[in-house]
Amino acid sequence: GGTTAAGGSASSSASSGGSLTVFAAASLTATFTELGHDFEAAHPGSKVNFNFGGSSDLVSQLQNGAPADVFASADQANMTKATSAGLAAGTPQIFATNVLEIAVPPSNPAGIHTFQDLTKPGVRLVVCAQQVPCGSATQKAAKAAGLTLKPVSEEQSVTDVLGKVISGDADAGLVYVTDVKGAGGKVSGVTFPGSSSAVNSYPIAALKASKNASLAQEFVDFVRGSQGQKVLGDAGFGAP
Amino acid sequence: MPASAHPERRGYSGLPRWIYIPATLGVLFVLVPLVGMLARVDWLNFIPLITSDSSLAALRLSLETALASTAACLVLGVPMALVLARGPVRGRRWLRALVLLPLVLPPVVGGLALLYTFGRLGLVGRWLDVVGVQLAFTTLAVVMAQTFVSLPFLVVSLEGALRTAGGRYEAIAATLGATPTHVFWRVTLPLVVPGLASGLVLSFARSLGEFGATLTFAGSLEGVTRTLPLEVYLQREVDPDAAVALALVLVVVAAVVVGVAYGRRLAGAVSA
Amino acid sequence: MPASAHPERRGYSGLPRWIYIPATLGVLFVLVPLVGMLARVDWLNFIPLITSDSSLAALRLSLETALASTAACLVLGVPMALVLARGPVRGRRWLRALVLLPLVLPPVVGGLALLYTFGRLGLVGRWLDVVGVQLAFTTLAVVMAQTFVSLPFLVVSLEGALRTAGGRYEAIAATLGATPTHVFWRVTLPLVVPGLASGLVLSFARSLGEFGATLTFAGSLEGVTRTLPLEVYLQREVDPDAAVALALVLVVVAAVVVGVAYGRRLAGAVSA
Amino acid sequence: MSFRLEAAIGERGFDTAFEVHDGETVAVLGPNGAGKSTLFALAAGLLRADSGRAVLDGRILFDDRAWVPPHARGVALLAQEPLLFPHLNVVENVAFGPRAGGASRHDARGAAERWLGEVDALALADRRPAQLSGGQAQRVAIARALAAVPQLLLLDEPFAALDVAAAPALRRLLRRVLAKRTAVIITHEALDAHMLADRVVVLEGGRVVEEGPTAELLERPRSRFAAGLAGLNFLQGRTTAPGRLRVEGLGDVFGVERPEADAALAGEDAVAVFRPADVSIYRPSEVPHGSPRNAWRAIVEELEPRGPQVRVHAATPRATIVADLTPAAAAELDLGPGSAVVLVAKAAAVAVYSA
Amino acid sequence: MSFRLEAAIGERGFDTAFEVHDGETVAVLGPNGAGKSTLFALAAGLLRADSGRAVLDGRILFDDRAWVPPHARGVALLAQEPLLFPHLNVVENVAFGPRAGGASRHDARGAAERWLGEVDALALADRRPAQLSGGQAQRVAIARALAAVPQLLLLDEPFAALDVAAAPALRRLLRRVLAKRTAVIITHEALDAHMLADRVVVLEGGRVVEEGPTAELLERPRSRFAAGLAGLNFLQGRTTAPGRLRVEGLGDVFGVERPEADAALAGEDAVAVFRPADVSIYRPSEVPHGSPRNAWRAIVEELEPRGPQVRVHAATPRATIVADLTPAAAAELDLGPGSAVVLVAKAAAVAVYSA
Ligand SMILES: Nc1ncnc2c1ncn2[C@@H]1O[C@H](COP(=O)(O)OP(=O)(O)OP(=O)(O)O)[C@@H](O)[C@H]1O
Ligand SMILES: Nc1ncnc2c1ncn2[C@@H]1O[C@H](COP(=O)(O)OP(=O)(O)OP(=O)(O)O)[C@@H](O)[C@H]1O
Ligand SMILES: [Mg+2]
Ligand SMILES: [Mg+2]
Repeated sequence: GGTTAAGGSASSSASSGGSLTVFAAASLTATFTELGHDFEAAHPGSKVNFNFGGSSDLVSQLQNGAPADVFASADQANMTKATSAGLAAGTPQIFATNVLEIAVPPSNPAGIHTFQDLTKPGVRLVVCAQQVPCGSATQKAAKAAGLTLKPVSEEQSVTDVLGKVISGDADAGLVYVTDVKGAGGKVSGVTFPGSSSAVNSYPIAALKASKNASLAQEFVDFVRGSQGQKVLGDAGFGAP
Repeated sequence: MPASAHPERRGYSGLPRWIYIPATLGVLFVLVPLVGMLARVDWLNFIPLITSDSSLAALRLSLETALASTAACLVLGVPMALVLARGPVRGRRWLRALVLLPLVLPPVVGGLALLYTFGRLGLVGRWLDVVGVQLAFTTLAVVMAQTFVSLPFLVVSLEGALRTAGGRYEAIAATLGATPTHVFWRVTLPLVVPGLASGLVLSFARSLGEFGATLTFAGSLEGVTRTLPLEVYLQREVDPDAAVALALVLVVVAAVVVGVAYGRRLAGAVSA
Repeated sequence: MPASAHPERRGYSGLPRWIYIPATLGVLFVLVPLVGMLARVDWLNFIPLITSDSSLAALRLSLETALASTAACLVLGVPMALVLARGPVRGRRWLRALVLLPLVLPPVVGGLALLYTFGRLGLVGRWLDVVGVQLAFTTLAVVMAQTFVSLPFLVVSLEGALRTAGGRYEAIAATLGATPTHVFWRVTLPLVVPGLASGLVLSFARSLGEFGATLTFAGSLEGVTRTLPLEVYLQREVDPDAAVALALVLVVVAAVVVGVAYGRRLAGAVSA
Repeated sequence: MSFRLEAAIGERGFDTAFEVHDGETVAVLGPNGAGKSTLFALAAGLLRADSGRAVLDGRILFDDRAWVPPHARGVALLAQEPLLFPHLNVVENVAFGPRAGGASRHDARGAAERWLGEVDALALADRRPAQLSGGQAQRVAIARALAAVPQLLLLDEPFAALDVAAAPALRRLLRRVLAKRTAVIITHEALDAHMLADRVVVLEGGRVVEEGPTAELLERPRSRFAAGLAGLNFLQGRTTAPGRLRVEGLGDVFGVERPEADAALAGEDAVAVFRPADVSIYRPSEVPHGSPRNAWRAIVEELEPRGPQVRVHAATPRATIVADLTPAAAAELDLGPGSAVVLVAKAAAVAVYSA
Repeated sequence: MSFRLEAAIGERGFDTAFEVHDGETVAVLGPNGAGKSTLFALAAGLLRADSGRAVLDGRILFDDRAWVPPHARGVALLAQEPLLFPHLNVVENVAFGPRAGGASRHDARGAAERWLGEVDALALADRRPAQLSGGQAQRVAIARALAAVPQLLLLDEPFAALDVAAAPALRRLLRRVLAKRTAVIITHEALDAHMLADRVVVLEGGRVVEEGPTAELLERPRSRFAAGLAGLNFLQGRTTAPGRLRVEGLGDVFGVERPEADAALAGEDAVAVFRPADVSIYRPSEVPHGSPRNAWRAIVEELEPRGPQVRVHAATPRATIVADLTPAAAAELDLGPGSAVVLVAKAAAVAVYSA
């Protein structure tokens, strides 16, 4: 029965008129899950299924024929891959932005208060690797501040950075504002002025392969609409 | 050997005493992190999470797919192990090396390989697509991904057991008129039950914990392809401690399934 | 049994013919995706990538840490397997269940568990911190993470082999005056060479492919903690096909290491 | 170096007290499943008794509290199967004991080669056990057990699988070697007991049923098993007069008291023992009369060729008695299964003594 | 159901042609490592020959091109070790053959119980092989081989490990069963050959050195091995006159030609064979004169107690000759290793025939 399960969820959506498959970056898990419920409430009879994963994973899957209606990426590079592969219907649109913040353990053992403090000797700093969006943002911020960071680890994702700070093994980490917010009291954030020089944008697009193009577009609009923006804003995301 | 495969209760088991030192260290090395995890979990807060619909759906899916892929490993892996251990010598080393490859492949890459092969545009997938069969992003894809990563575990550990067991009983059975098929079912399989049990436990566990290949090849759709490890991964985006609590559920369930199957039935088959 | 552990070239090996059908299917299931991968790789473009400094550093680190953690598995795992297979019966089932747990733990959660334990604020780590030892972000942490996930593979497969081999030769050796330690080195270990080889191959492979626990516990810094699987993951963010090419390097290197060690030396020790 | 063991294992119905004196060689005989190998496993420490104790040369090997592990007992065991270590070649197998005892590699090899020479297996030194024939493996196993130089040597059917040339040679070797050692040997052959053992212990159903100096026990067996081993006919009954035995179903059996044996008092349990060669067979119509003799009606069960003779098994109401005849005599009598015959044994050939 | 095999395996120095006629039982004898088990493995299909062929009842089992797998040969093998399936209990072990042959569960169990009864092991039916003694396991293995009802039955030392009561009973059972079957039996005991075999084949070093009807071969052995098996002294030489043999180192040996044996022509290779009981021993100073007799100077090597007799091994310049004496005679002569003696054998007791 497995063959029809997912294929069916996409193909049957046209006939039932209510089912959507949204491919979204893993960092959007919390917000999009909430948005999904809201969307279903606003569109009775509709059902939103999410496939969360790394943005690059999702693009690979789409390129290999994954049945999906909407793609929300955590960065523009991956969305560009999707558009150049001709997967998107229309131009992708930015629905949220995010800026970096320094995350430190609540006790702030290394006494980090400015961006400069990150380069103090003995500070165990953890950042994202440059290959991932938060890493390239980190590089931009460091460049803007004219500093060379000496991290003890260049992590694969913000979640990994955050994990090291929460566990106390890192004295500081560079993550997004939303991540600090999402971590509750487990870390404290230290904002720095240069963060605005490296803004990360989140694009979203309905997909060509969608069997339910109108509902897909409605979802895109919903995310970019006021209700969507409120949820995203509450989580700490900036407006597009 | 098999005659006394299970050490007799009253018999002699001469373990050097010092062996308990590294053994205890090893057990502690495994145990302490688990305790460390347990210590971090605030159960009261997490019980709702653990019993949420999505968690239960993921757990169910995990158990079902892990059982299915263990069955697939059994069906494909036992013959592979037999051919490796006893088949014609020519090319055995190459065959073994091939079978080991998925073992070292980072799971995500394994998932990509499956996607390149069974995806809609893949080597095999494009032909399947023609007849209307799509594998990727279905529950079947989860089973395939799990089987792909788990199969070598069964094959390698069973091959070791088969070689240790040797083929003398099979030869005697043949002289009693038993066809190779009869020998296979009535002699070979029962004799390697401990090795087979090990292999099945390994592949069940590997399937249950499988994450990377599943995510890449099957995606992460609730109720269809989002197994518990994927749920844990997503949960970690939200709250790492909650993810740990969820993972513990996986661990407990696995321990129960494995403990019951391995401890009683399989191991008992020989010692009884 | 061991007397004829290795099927004689001229001897009888009665495999049912139909067994080649599932065996072939199994081999194809493993092989075709690998071919699918190979077909995707544009070698000319990727040779510079594969021979880049960061790739080579990652490869070196991977091999070193995988060997180190395999050694750690050997030192801790062989005693654990022995105690499980032959030790006092009481509590054996619980011990076995415990040892199996890391097997089902999604690797990332395993990494978290290690972090919670050996991290600066962890159960053990806070005491280590007092004496100035910090494990996180060191190569040692990589080895620990790999050992944590690989250890059960060695233990489980070796335990199966030990049970299949039984303890009769050990008993005879003891009556000839050999202390348990002498018996361990001169009888038990040589007798389970095939099972030990399987176990080592499994844990080496698992270590080599290890990603989640390493990333979570040890971090990812070129030359220190970024093993090849981590490098593959990063590469994937940029170009999945390049990541596949890099993963193939891992696979080839692993096949060579394993093929040489397993095919010749270890398996040969018994058949020769 | 005396050895004493008392032990019981309920599960196997084993309950035996057993003793070997310093320098003595004891043969343990008994039917299959009597508990002979169990006795050895207990002495060697491969099995734990439910209760009991064993003492070797003043050292307690086990009792209710203590338990000395096998390697520290100074007891070497040649098991019923050769169990050569499959991963070592022949000479390494034999050198295992000396090496374990702390000998240098060179000395151990020297000792191994010496013992291999003794069992005529030096030519096999470099082979793997898998490349040996059954008898070759058995010889190597004997060499391995002897090379261990234990305080107490236990040999479980050492001559099994040996050919007719090797067995006598090894018997002579053991005779030489065991003369200086304290040893126990399990065997199914009276000849082994005769040649090697000072004393014989007969086990049956986990218990000692008979024991004594070898020659005495095999000449005057008091159990059916020992009589069978010595190749003698055996009848049990009660004495009615000196040299006379009432056997149920056969009536009075006439024999002679052996002067050196214990005289049986009237009414006592006693046995009558006689050789198959001393039994003659007649047609029922042709039974001769004369000197005191026993004559029993019987039905021939079976004829067995035995080298130059024929062995006739004949069933009396009480027991099967065997008689050895020349083939000519058997042919003349026209014997076959079912023939009714009379068995005659001269009283002078029947030994009667108390059981 | 005749069977014929010719095969060579270079690695084992095996090169033998072998035949069994329909319904015949052949005993294969030979020293350890002679190739007896190898012969069986070839016939059963557990080993491949370098070259050769085997035919059973007109069917080719193997030749240069064809190769029938073991299960399709109709050849059952009782191996030298019992090798009971450890995961099956005793009755399931014995039922294995019938089940494999397609019998219903019920029928197979019935057959198994019948055969277990025949070998007196029915009481063990529910045990696991690990819970059996050596002899019990051997009996079950015999039952398992017999229950398979093959066209050709191969028994490798079936009586090893059996006790003195069980061995004769099983010998009689096999005598009954084999009378109707085509079978080959490997043994180290002349008695087995006498009782069970129509014909004897002696293997040595992978080759057939002697073969013939059992009684004839064991009474007039032509190989040292067969003579040893029959318990006879054996000298090889060349005839110089009828009944006279020149043996290097011993000079002329006087004997008699057996009327039924092949007369040896002068100058031909021939053998002299005589029983140990027919050899007397004298002090060198006391050698009697009289009827035609042989007298050889010799040095005593060893004395062996053999039940009621003493066996003396004495080395002549040519060969070791054994003599059986009463203990009294041995004591009177004051024999011990190293004693110089003269061995005397009456010519009438020495059989001379062509080799
Ligand atoms: N592992 C076991 N578990 C339970 N019972 C056993 C076990 N091994 C042997 N027995 C039983 O214990 C009894 C004594 O066995 P043991 O091996 O000592 O006999 P044995 O005198 O050596 O006989 P044999 O002459 O056949 O070798 C037998 O009845 C046997 O079936
Ligand atoms: N697997 C093997 N590889 C090489 N040589 C072997 C192998 N097995 C046996 N041999 C050799 O082949 C010869 C014949 O062995 P086989 O087992 O046939 O002797 P056998 O006549 O059965 O002796 P026994 O009376 O001791 O059982 C021996 O020299 C033996 O060492
Ligand atoms: Mg025994
Ligand atoms: Mg043999």
